[in-house]
Amino acid sequence: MSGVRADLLALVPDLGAWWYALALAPLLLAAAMLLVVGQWPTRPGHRVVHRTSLVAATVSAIGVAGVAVDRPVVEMSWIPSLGVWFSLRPDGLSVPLLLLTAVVGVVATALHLHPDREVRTVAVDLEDSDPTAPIPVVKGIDVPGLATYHACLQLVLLGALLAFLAGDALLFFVGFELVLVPMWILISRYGDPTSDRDGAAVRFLLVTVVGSSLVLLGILAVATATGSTDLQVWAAQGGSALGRSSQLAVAAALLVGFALKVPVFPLHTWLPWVHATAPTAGSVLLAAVLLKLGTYGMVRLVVPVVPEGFTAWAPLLAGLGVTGIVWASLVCLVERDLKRLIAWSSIAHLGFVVLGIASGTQAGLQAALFGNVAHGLISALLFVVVGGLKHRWGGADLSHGHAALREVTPHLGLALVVGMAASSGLPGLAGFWGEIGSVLAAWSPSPDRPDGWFRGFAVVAAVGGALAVAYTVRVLREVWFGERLEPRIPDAVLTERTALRLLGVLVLLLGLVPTLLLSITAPFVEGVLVR
Amino acid sequence: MIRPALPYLLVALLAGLGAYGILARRHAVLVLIGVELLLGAAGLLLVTVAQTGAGGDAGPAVLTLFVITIAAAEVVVALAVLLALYRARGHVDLHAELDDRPRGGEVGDRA
Amino acid sequence: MPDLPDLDWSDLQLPDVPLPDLPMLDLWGGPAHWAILATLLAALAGLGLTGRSNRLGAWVGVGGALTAVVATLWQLYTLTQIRGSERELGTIGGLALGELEAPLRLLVSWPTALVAVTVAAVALVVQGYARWYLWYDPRYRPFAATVSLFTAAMLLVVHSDDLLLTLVGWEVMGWCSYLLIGHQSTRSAAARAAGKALLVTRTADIGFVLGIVALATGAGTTRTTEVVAHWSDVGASPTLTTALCLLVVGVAGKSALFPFQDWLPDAMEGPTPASALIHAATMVAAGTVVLAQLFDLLVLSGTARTLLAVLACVTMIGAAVLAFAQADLKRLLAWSTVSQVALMLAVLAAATTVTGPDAALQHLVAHAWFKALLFLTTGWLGVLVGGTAMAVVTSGARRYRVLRHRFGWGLLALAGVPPFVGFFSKELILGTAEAGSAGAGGMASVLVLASVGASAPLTAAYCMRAWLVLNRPTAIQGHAAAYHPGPVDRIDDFFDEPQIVQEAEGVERAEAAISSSARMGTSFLMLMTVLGGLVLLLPVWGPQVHLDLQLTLATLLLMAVSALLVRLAAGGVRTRDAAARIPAAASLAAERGLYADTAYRALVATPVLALARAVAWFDDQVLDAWVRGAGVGARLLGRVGDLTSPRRATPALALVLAGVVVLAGIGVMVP
Amino acid sequence: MSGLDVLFCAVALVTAGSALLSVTSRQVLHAALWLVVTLGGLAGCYLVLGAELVALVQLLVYVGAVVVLVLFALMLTRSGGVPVVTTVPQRVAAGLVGAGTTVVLGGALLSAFGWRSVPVDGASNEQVAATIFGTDVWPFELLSVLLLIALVAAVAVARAPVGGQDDPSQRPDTPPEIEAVQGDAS
Repeated sequence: MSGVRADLLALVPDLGAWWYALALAPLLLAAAMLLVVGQWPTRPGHRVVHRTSLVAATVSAIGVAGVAVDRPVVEMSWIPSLGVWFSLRPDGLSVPLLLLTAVVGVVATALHLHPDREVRTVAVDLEDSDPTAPIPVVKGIDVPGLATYHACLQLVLLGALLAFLAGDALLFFVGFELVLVPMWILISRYGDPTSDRDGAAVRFLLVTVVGSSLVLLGILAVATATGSTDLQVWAAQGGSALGRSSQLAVAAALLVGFALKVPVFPLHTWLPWVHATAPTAGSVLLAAVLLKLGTYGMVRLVVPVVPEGFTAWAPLLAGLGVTGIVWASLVCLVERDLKRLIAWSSIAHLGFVVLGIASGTQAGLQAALFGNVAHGLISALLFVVVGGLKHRWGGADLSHGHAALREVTPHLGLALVVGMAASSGLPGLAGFWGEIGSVLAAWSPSPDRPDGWFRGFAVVAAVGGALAVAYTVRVLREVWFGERLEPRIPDAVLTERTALRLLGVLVLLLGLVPTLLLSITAPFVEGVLVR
Repeated sequence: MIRPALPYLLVALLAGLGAYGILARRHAVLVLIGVELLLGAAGLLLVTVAQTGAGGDAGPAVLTLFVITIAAAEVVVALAVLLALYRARGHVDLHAELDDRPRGGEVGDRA
Repeated sequence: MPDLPDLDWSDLQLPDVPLPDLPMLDLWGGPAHWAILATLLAALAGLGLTGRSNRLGAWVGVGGALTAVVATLWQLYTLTQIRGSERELGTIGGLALGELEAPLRLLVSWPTALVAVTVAAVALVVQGYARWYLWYDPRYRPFAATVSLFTAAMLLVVHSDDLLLTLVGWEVMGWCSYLLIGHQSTRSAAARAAGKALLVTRTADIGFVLGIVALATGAGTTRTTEVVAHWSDVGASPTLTTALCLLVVGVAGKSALFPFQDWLPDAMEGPTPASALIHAATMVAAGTVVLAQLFDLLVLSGTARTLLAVLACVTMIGAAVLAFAQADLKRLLAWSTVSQVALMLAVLAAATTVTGPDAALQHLVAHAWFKALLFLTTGWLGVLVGGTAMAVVTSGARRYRVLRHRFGWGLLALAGVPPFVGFFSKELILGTAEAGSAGAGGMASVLVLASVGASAPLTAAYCMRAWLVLNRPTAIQGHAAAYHPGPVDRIDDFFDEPQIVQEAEGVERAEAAISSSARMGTSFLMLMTVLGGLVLLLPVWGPQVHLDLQLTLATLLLMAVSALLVRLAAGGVRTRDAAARIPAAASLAAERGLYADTAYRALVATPVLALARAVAWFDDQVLDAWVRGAGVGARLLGRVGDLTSPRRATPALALVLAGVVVLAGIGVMVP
Repeated sequence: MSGLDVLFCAVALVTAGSALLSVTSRQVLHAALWLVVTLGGLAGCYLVLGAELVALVQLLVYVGAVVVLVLFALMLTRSGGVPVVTTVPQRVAAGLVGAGTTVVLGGALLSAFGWRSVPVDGASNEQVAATIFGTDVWPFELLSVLLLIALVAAVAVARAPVGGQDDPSQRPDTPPEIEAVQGDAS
């Protein structure tokens, strides 16, 4: 793999730190421009806004790809009195997530924002439903506030990239927080008007703010103990600057903070609300990027920094993770709202990730990092499908009669099948390796973990895997199978098809050749766990 | 030779009286008088420092001049606001109810 | 009975034939790679690249299967050129999992290579057949692609030398079966059967996954040969027993052993080519392949063997009995598959290190030939007469002479009558079980021997029943001929688009006509039910068994008696259906699989759903409370502050200033 | 105790006493006038401390301008009807806060500077002038701008229509008390 990287390095131009400018500046510029333009009395047309945003995201994605290959390091003194550096330092842990953010960012900006529309009353059963006229093909139209919407998307991407790139704890936190407000605007202003979008937005804000204040607390504690905010320094010291009890406290604060973001059972209740409300692109970004900030934070700020504290909490964390798997999968069996259902399945998948992290072995961490990226792609795919369906159906309630997807919208149907199969851990698609790796790691955790407990967790996780298939079967049977053709809905439009293909190919690629990703993360994992 | 403690005591006294004046008065202009006393205390503090502890540095004295000037500007604006207030309300009583909305019930009603 | 001498199997085996030296081509990868990749790529291309052209889809599907056949045949030849007759291959490179080695390698040996050829050949026949069978199906292309994927997965399992790769193929097959069974997705019965198949097998797979995980982590590697070596060194241990029992549970799910048996007959909702593929060579047989790979561990654990033997024997006998009572020819064949697969697994439970597991694989190969033949022929008949219920297919083999031999040979092979392939494999099984019960096999072997002995006449009985019904003389001989004059039509231009043939022949004729390649495929299978015996006699199969001729004769005798009894029972019935003698209640229960479906629902589905509702309620009402509580609490606090805060300026200012003074005081006091 | 100290004590007593009266007097006009005395006393303090320039400016700006403004404001707002002092609890609270301020400030200053005598060595007027027109010339100029702005703003604020709306038809109804007052005036 290093050979491949060398080859790639020879291919890309040697821009050094300018890659960062390419990756970050378009987002910042586009956001500022759209925010300004959105306030003008004569608003620009939706095409201009959409294309500007898409171009910015694409250019940024190219920049991110360059960063991923070239991996330049930037170190600038930022707040000298506090010893805080503006340092960007991508490594094996962050590169996959950076690429994920870039890809998902392009997808999210490409999707059209659907205007608020009246809810169509869908008859409960076939007799009452008049054959309705086909809904016009879903295309972007002039939605009020479109420019602000795209600016928010750009800001979310910018914040996420910054957090993943940061080599300094404070910079990480800045990125972590930067995402918050634009996301809140996306939910509260552009969310589904038929649901309680203020409530969902407040939930999101409340939970993430509580989480990030705990994270800030932990960061400050470690920073005062070590006298530095450099993550490399933190990892190198490995918690030697803190005593056992303070390690426990710091680990608890950080873990709870990140667990709220991930989310880990029992702090997960906000996610289904938010997902059910957020616009499609918001859901995509939330699932694929924002939740990753939580797991990334765990791996970056907890595992290497306060190893002793993490070891002490690991069994509890793993237990909560597997409880979340089974819990969320069970709820999926009875959930009526398709979008909420997908959100629940996200919780289950992140349970596997948390289990892998908690196992404390290389295999577990590798599986967790793999599962992290895989979940990002899969949930993005699923939310593109389900968001489109929700718009077409006028609601995501499964109890209304819908036309069978396989009959009326083969493209969306196929994407749904692929997404659900991947999410239920079908080998050959990306979801499998993370899940099986986590179970493998949980069965033989690192020697300082109670292995009896962890074996129990592995069994529960395996049961959760079977439950995932159960709800997959349920979903496919309710929306994919069947013979109903009415009410007819239009199939995926070009942007959706392209986005679905892109994500589908990536899911398949990671599933068939998992070594691509594992070899990127392997050096980092070795560095963390082998001392 | 002078004991700086004396001006400092006067500073503390003036500041306390100013605070009392701000809090104990209802008439807005009288409240403003309390504010003037506080400003006077600040000026005296600066001058004392300038004359006894600054080692001949002109900075504190200049600062006092600035404070006096700014205070004058402030008084002008404040009195204008008072006039506007008077015209809107008919009185300048600071002890009156702030507004006559019904209490409670409209803050944070959203769940 | 005179005392007959035992016969050594090796005496019957064919001599080594010197093969000509073919040039070994220096190509990328090994034949196993090509076989797996060709089918995999055919699947991907079939889904993504064929556009709207059925013809292209058919070429891709058939081409993939054909490449796989050629590659596996070439692999057979290369094995003769390799010392030790084993060949190792890498795949995508090892997974970087730190402490755990996961090299993801393939291993080819003689038995697996032969199984691979069988799988590829059956897949090829099925692909050709499906092109005809689903001629008018708008979803032919996804079907062909799924069949390709299915084949790739099975080939992967067969060749795998890595537990993870085995699991990959294993799960992919489960999903492919889901898609194939649910192919006619507009029918709710198909949707239900598909979901049931996936759920039941995946539930059992919990055991499979955990078993694999336990074995792999214990050995520190996922490579099968090293896992086997590690645990063989360790010897019998509780962990090993647990892991193997879990594996057996997983295998029981995929191979439809009791108590997971009920998904397989329901899977008849899928199109016939899919049934043929699932039953003959792929999914249900995968368990046999996996356990054969782990055979050296299985013999170490008496508990796991006994568990496997009990499950297999119950299933073997029960399924054979149920097969006899089915009112649908396809369901009869399905239950017979359940019984036959249980037979394969029973051998694995009965075998010892002396005999080795090869008898199971030999039966797998034999079963693949005749079961594929029977299914495809039944599907053919189904198209001709419009259904596969017993009442509909009555006299089918008489009305369509072309089917007569196909059915006849297939049923004879299934019953195990010499010289058909089923006879040889069944003899091997008997021999293995006997050797086990006489040797170190213990209880499990005795149980298996008894069950195999009992199942042979039962198998003969339902084969006889089916044959009697199919071969009933028609009341009016000319009736069928009037409806479908002459022998069955043939479509020679196989890859023509349907519309052309329709115009030429008319829709009815076109539907009834079979394509030459489908016909050729079944002919090939028919041939193999006879010649397959020769495959089983190849000198490459593993350790030897002795044949007890007395046992053989006794079995044959029992079979003859039971067949005779069935003939007698069928005597007075108009349709010549011996099962008509069974009481209606029993017959109904048998058709419903002894209400196993109801039991699944009552024992698993209902409690799980109830639990799910409880969980959802608890989540909404209790866990979410802290979020809601935060909102309510903040509002209450705000209201309290609102009430207590002064509504006048001066007191408020007093509070503020007092606060400032206090703060300043603190600042002064604490320097 | 030096002579300067005695002098300062005298001036300080006058200042403090008048300050006390200015915050306690019940007559609004008296309070304003006592403020004049206080500010004048402060100017005296500055003189005693040797800061002649500051003392002059204090006299000019405060006693000359600010107090006049205050008096005008008092007249314009017709203080007659408004009670001057608050309730007793409020006054007690105010007294506590005031005392607290004095204690904290006085304690802090005394503990910082002690009771010893020091020579008076402030900057000379030349130095002050050099600083104002040299080093700090830009802030000084800015101050003049600030004063200008304050002047204009005061006019704008004082003349702005009630409720801050320009359109007379949009104004809320005039409160009855104001009408009464205006009627009184006319």
